[in-house]
Amino acid sequence: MNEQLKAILEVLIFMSQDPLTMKKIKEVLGEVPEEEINAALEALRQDYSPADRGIQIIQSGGGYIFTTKPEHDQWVRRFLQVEKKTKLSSAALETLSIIAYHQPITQAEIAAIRGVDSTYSVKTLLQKKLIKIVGRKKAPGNPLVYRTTEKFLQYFGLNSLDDLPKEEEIRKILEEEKQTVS
Amino acid sequence: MNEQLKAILEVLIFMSQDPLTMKKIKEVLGEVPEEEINAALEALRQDYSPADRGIQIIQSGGGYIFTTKPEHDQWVRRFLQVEKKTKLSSAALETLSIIAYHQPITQAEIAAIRGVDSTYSVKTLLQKKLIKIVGRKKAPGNPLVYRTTEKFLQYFGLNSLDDLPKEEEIRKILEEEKQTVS
Amino acid sequence: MEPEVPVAQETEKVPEPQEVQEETAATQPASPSEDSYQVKLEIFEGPLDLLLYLIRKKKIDIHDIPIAVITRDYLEYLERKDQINLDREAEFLFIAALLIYIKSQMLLPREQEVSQEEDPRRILVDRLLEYQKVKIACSMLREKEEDQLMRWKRTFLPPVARPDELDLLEVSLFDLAETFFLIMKRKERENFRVIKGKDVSVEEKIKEIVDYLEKNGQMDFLEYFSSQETLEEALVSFFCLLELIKNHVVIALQEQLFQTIRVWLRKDRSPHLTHGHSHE
Repeated sequence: MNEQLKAILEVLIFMSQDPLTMKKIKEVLGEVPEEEINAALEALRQDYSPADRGIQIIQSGGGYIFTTKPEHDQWVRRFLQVEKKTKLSSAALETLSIIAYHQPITQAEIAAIRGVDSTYSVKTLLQKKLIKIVGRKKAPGNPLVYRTTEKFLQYFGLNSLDDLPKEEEIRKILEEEKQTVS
Repeated sequence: MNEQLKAILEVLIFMSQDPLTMKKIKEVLGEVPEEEINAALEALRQDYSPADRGIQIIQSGGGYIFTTKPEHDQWVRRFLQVEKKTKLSSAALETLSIIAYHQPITQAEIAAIRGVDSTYSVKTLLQKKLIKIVGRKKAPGNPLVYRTTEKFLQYFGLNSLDDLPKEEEIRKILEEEKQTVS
Repeated sequence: MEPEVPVAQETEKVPEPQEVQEETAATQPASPSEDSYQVKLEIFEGPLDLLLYLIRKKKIDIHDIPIAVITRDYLEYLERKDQINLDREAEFLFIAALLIYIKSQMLLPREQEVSQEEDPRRILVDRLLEYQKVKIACSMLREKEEDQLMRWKRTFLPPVARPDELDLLEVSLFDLAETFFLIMKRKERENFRVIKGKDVSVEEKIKEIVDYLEKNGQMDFLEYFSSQETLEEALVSFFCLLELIKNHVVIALQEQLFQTIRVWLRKDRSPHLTHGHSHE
């Protein structure tokens, strides 16, 4: 293990306000083989895994970032004197998950799946920067097209869109529910 | 050693923007003997002392704070440079949006809309190649005239400038609130 | 459907059902208490959500919806709603119409057994199945959200190296002035013609610098200085920096003479000083 590399990576993650991506690591470090970087990152993450540690390094939004652990939430809030962070409304969450799974998608397509007009939720999500407009669809009326953002991934602690719950997982839950019904 | 206490102290120092004082620690933790806190702090500092660690806890200004180590200073600088390059400030974004919707446009016209001098933002945008100089205006002083670039379109996923969201579309999204609130 | 039946102050809770369900679902026995819809319409995210709720309550397989029963429940629910806003809840009415249509289709005598494809419920079932997936994805995302909301990240730039070491490097006004005059000399040589720009006020410039620092955390002052359009503006920006340092709004550090001057906002700055400054 390259100890020096590990220390530098710790510094970079520590300094970074957004998840530190491999791209940025390479930009800063220059010529270091990716396997070496990955090995050092893994060793570093191990350092923070013991139960007596309060912070840890998570992979989120395509990069590495320090966060506190969920079980210490109340201490942080007591320290910062803030309320519990607010969750998304279920209308917004529904809209967001539809966009996540069907992107790129238009408002009309979202509304068709939800069965209700979703303009307000779209607005909320745009303002929270969880989704963005990425262009227009080549269709009558040229409607605007939406996608989820990098911040969306970070918000849910996903590393990439591939980390979204898979279709099979969802189907499995449906099956289970069906069994309890019958 | 109280492991839970050590983890919480790590969290508090991590979240603290200024050195974390004993007074503040006691405020948050309530009734915990000072010796116990000191023991936990000492153990925590030990965790960060090995040479393969990039960050450390130091005592400064009457409290505890995480800092990078002096020997990694050059990496920090390099990182900050990279960070600076990748982020578009909100001043730059403001300027870019004005250019996008009002092009071709001069610096004086941009400044008139924003209400502040925008030289610095224009410079940044030029460097990022999101805008370009396309000539001079036939007006007193022959000021330079700016337009957005191809790269601008690519960055925002637009086929052409006609695809920029129209005022009515944005207004529709923004106005939705009034209806649903009623 | 009676639109707009104003019931005084009763919008929050749906009143207890006045009439007893005369017939419980033929397929599944449901206890009467379960059949009282003590839910307000607002909690459903739309007609599909409501429909899914009704189907689950009856513990029916989505693929085999007893349309007559569900249609009745659905309409009953809408009727209990005190106020129907036609604009907003057109979707609820649309599904109601669809349910009635499907019901009528199913009542029509058929020459042959209805094949799967021709089942008039098909279109609704497909939508419900798709919607059900969304609901499950939502609940999974909700768990992730809850976990993440309890994790805290730092939103401020952490200190670099030892703060006390940095303090020693703090730039004196003399250092600043010296640097400045050297640059001015250089700039003078570059500027063959000095274009008279618009008048820049100190207040504006201070605001611009502070805004920049608030957004970007720190500033490379020499870079900023040389990006100024006119010499006059550059002068004003330098004067502003001096003012900000004097008033303890910012801190400026320079490692060596002629090297870049880095500027940060002071954490302990007094807020009123950041918005212009006042000459008595």
